[in-house]
Amino acid sequence: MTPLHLCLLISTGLFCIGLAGALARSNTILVLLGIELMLNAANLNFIAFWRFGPPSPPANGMIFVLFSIAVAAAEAAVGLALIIAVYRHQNNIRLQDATRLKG
Amino acid sequence: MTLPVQYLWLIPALPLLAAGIGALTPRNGRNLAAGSAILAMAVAFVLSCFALNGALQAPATHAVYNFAWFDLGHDALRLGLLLDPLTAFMCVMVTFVGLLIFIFSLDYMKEDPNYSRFFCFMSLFAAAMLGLLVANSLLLLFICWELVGLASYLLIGFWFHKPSAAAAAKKAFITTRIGDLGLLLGMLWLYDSSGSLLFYDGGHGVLEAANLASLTGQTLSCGLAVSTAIGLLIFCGAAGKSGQFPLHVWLPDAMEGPTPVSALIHAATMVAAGVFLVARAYPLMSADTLIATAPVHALTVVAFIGALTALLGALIACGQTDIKRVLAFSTVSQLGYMMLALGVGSWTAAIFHLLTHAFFKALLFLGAGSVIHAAHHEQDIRSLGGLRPRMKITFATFAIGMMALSGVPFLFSGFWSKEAILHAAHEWNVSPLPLYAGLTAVVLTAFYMTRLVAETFFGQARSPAAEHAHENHAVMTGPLVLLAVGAVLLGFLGTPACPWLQARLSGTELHSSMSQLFASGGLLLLSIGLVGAGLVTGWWLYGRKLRQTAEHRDPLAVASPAVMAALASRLGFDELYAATVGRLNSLTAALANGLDRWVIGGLVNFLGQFGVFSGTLSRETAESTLNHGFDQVSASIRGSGQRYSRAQTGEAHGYLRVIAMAFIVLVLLLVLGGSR
Amino acid sequence: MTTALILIAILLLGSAAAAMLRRNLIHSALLLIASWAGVAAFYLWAGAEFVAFAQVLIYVGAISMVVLFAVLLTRQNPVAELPAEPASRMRALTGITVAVCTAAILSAAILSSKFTPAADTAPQTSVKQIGLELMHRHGTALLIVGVILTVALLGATILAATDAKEKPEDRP
Amino acid sequence: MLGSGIIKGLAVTAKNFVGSYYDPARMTTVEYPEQPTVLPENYRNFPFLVSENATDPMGTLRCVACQICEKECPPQCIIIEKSKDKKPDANGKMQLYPAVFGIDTSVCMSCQICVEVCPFDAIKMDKVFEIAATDRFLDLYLNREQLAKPNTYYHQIHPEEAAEVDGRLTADRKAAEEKAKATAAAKAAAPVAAPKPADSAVAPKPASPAVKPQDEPRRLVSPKPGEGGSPLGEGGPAKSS
Amino acid sequence: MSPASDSYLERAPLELRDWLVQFLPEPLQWLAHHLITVVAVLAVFGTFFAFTTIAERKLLARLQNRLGPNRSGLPWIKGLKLWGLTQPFADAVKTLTKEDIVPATADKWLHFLAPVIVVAFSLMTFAVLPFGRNMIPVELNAALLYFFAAGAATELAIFMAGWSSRNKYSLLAAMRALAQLISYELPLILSVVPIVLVAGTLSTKAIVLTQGYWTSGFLPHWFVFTPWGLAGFLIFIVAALAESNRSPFDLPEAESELIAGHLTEYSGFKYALFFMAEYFGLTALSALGVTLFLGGWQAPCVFLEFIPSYLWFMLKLIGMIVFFIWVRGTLLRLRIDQLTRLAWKFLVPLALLNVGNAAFWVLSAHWAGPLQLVRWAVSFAVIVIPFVIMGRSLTAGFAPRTYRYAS
Repeated sequence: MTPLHLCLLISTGLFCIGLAGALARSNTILVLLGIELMLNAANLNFIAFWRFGPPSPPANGMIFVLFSIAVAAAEAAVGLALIIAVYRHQNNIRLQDATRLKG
Repeated sequence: MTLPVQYLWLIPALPLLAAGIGALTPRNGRNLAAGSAILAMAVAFVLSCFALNGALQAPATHAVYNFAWFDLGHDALRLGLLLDPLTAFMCVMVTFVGLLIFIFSLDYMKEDPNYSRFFCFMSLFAAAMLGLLVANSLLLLFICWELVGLASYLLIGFWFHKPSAAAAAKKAFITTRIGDLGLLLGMLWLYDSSGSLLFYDGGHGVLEAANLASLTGQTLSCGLAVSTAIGLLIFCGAAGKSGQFPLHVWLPDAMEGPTPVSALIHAATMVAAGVFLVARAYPLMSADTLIATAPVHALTVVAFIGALTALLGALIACGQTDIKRVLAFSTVSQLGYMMLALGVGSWTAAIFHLLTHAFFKALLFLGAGSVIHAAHHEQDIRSLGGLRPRMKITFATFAIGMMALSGVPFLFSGFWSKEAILHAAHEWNVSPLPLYAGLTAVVLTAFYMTRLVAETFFGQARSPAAEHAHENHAVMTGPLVLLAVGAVLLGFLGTPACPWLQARLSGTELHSSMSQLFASGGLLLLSIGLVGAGLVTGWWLYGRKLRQTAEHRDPLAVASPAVMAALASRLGFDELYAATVGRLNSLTAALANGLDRWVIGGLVNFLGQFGVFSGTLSRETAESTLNHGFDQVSASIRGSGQRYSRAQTGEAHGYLRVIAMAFIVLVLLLVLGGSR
Repeated sequence: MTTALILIAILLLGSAAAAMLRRNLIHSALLLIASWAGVAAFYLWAGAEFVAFAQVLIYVGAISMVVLFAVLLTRQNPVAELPAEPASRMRALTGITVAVCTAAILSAAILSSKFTPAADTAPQTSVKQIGLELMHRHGTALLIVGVILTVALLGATILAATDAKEKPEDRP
Repeated sequence: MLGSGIIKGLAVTAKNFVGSYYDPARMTTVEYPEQPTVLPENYRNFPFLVSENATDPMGTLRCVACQICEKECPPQCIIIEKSKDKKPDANGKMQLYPAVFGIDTSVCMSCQICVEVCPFDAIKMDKVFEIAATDRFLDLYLNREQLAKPNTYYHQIHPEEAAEVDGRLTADRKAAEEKAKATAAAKAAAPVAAPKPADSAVAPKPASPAVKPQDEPRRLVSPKPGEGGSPLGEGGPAKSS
Repeated sequence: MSPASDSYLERAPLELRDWLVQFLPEPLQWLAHHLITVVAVLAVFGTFFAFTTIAERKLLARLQNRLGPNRSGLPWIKGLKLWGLTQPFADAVKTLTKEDIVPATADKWLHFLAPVIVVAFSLMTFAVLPFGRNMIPVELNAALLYFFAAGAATELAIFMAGWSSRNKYSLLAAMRALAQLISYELPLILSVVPIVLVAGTLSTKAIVLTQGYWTSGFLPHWFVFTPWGLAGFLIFIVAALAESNRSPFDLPEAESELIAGHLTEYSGFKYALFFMAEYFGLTALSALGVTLFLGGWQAPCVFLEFIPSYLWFMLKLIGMIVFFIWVRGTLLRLRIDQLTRLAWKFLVPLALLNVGNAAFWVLSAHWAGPLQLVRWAVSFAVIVIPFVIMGRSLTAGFAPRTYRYAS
């Protein structure tokens, strides 16, 4: 087992924890955070392959991670703003209650 | 002055810029939005003229400029620009007609609160359309194609507060999307089998000999060549956009949009996109004609569909009472003509007709718009009437358009382009049926146009709106006059005596001699006779005894009520689709629900639902006659569909779970299947 | 080397799992922040210090704040914190099952694949190099990300903002 | 321009900084225990009881335990119990005296109302502020012995006010003596004339002349002709108001 | 480098460390080397913190025509007052011996963790500051990023403190503090970007080295002496004031409105920790300002180079701190809306402009002769004109407030 295996297993673990959280929790904020965790797991993979994987253009993995972090930040901002809007609308943030797109 | 192909992107970029400006202008910045749109269009027109000038200097070549979009593994996905006479002529037509329509809209949309939004959408549409024209890659073309669809959705639904407009926009979007699915599949297949999506790429493009040979070389199990299959899929997209027979239903409904939109989209440009696509992909479509053993050729299908559409459109147009609907069905019919021309192997004739049609149909639509504007949005021809003395310019230009569309001989452009098509159909040796359909349509076209003019402009005003109508501002009549001039003159570019346009398009030598004019004199005379017959019939039925009141029954309805009723209800296509497409929908919903039930409730629930569904199915088969069964079938289908639609719970968890499950299943399949 | 990695992994996974299990939202959020910090630690361990600091700055510094603000702004009524209903227990069960299945499949795939042994040291990447790469090869992407961030910022503001009426005494 | 105000402000404080080293006049503070501060005349803290004589404070309290201050005190921090017997006051007249007089200074809010209402000038405001204590309850409750301070101390802390009070008191005393004489004479002479009661009612009032017109309307509301002479009677109008 | 780097004073601290380390066995030397560095930083800046507090109190007093604390002397020696210089130690003893009160419903763990985190992270920022020519605890390639990343964690601690106290004042104040910190982090970082642009590096050490030149021996090439550098420095100072919750931006702790904000429920040693972290933050930001704009440890003139670099650094640091105290003694507290408006409508656009200004500076680096003057003039104009215009619109809003009382 190389370090790469270990890293990938860790990221799998993180991904699945995030997935479980996103699937199991009813609070929308936690679902969003679960998705953030999954994104982080993907980032972990980028760095792991950059460090241990086959040689690639320099800094490629890092740049991917930077972009991914930027997009995750945008996602978090918009997602949480949506959650606040939903909260204002239905007075709770349980995901299973937010089933209608309509007014 | 010429425009090098590298700078061709400027033509679509300018309207796009105008669209951006329009999107960003505040509500009160009306003049900025309109001004930028018109300016951009004018500059694009000038650039297009330069491009045409350049293209005509070397008509037989295809100037391309290709670039990489992004890397896909080892090779890059490449897009490109293409400049040849086809592109150049289309660009000039689109920008010129578009410019005139924009100017017309200045006055027509004056009262609308969303003035700048309108120009933003129009510019967006023009940008997408021009992008489609200059694309040298099926992918870029497809992107612009979809953008055109989006823009048309926005424009048809521009008055979205009207439920009918919103519904029409949705209908147009979804119907064309069905065709686009075919185009997408064809594109993917093409990429899979040839590894490129560029049209011309120095010998490696998909429309060049090497690739065509390999595409025709492969055959499917059913005996079709791959190129035929791909060609048919591409034609699906063209049929959707151009309103060909199975997918024509959206076009008449699209008349809910503002009239300039109808003129721009549904007469001059967007619907022509399908014809353009087939013309662009003509080498691919026609590649299989050399294979004698093929069960069917792609172009044969195109020809028959075109012929059927031409006939159907003309028929239905006879029964419509809305001025714009008549024109819409006439457009359907004319597009059928173009497809017919493509199918019978004369794509130059198709493009010729496309260009002339763009002019006179835009003229007719704008004329109709002028009438509607003057008559305070009264569109029913039964309630109009007596407009000739009140709106002289509009009447004159409308009459020119009508005669061009009907194919009144010699002077009008429609005659020459239609003649070219009929000539080509005559020479087609596969089947004479398209020719007969075309000739029938000639009669019908002349007939319904006569009816339209007679009802609208002659007789006495049959409603207060028509009584108070008066001639419009020069901003609106100016474009009409210009278009009328075009509708007359354009025909002389491609007379049989001097087929300059056709020669330039195909890049062949120009052979001009007067003798060719009467090479197929019999056909010419026949069609002139048929036009005359149509005009006379129309006049006999409608002009001889002019309508007195709006409630007066239609002479045709007096003659044969059943036929008229069927025509007025557009031969029941909408109802048919509602039933069949609805079934398709509920089937899909059932599939999705089945998956979900399996995850949550287990197989038992699914089996229960399946029982209901099979019951529905068996009932459906038990119904012997389709007509009687429709109602019950659709009711039960709707019921089961509602049950199955519970899969669409709206609950995000469920969707996410399905995604995860699907991922697991996919991985398992890949692992167990051991593929790749 | 590996010991450090395992320690980081325990921090990372432990806090993430705990975050997903806690009922108290604030605790969940703070544990998640710890988990993000753990990810940063992993980056440091792998030699990607720039990314590690960016991770801390953005996740621990910015996203966490947004999350905490959101948690506080959407305070649930304590009465609404009902005991777990059967549906949600069911959902939790299926969710965890699906996650475990995914984990099993992914782990099996990872364990069954072979990788070439890696270099002992991390690839040398200076900050300047990253900057040049970003500006040259990925310039377009950088621009697009900038646009996305701007649009997201504006959109989030518009979504979350209430159109409060301006009172005369609120004027500056 | 933006920032000019900030620079001006910085200059002011910088001037303060430099000036504080060589210009003692600038200093707003003093080093307190070493340098005593001079409190202004009107400074007040908690009340105290005035006694005439420093040698026998308990015997010479001006307070007659009339309990007006106890009733008027807004936070109710004064506790008074009347004595059972009477003692002669400074005028030699027999008066009650407070057996218990306590002020809970943890409650007192230094409002001075007790001083305002006292008809005998027996309670005044103190200036002492170094009164920290270690017990929050017992040490802050001041009893009669702690409260009693001689009149000389009063002169010390509020010289102008005390002089005025003393002048008034001596005038009162004089008037009382004259009136005693007059009543003695009147007993011998004819019955009282009509304007007489007004005079006699005003005369014992220990207020300064400026207060007189103000007191006139009160008298109209509750006219008590024929009353006078007895210092106790002075409580009447005050109570009725 | 210049011969000054070889002077004995310059090398003394490092040699002392090496000398101490050599007594240890080989495997421990690495550890001891770093440990000594950490201890030295802690000791120096711990003492510095102590004396900053007393200096602040005394200076503030003098700025307001008061005397300030001057009583505490040494224990057991009566009469020896030492101008009150031992006050901080007395304060330390007092806070250490005070009762530590935790509210009954507080989240005990977070309540405890908050001060720990805030101190730990504010100390971590010292790791990348170059205190002297050869004195930098950790040499990082991405030092500036590290600095801001470590600084970001303090916001978390403030939130934890506010939330765990179970006190509405605390929570409200914490949210206010967060809003302020987040708002001002942007101009702070943006004001630093021009430096990175011009120096071409994120390493603090390299940034100081790029400032180490003199024109004709006495005009130092510090970044503050360029138009964009001056603007950046001013923005940096304003943002740093806000980031370290100092007056006039001390809303988070506004005693009169929020009863000390998120610190309401803290007492004794935990409170002291917060206090300490605040001063550490201030010191670190001042040190960063010195490093980035004031030439770090570089001497202002060539002939003053004989004074060791770390002393120069300390001198500049003290100067910065004194300036901060001076500002605190002068300016009034802003209202929260004025505060956020200043950040978003004034500082951020100005800082963005300044980035462009620095880019212009880099692009015109080769201009020589009279073009140099043009370069300076353009650069000044780019920053001064918007400053005046935006300043006018900003101050236009600061009219006296008209109150409408409840009717």
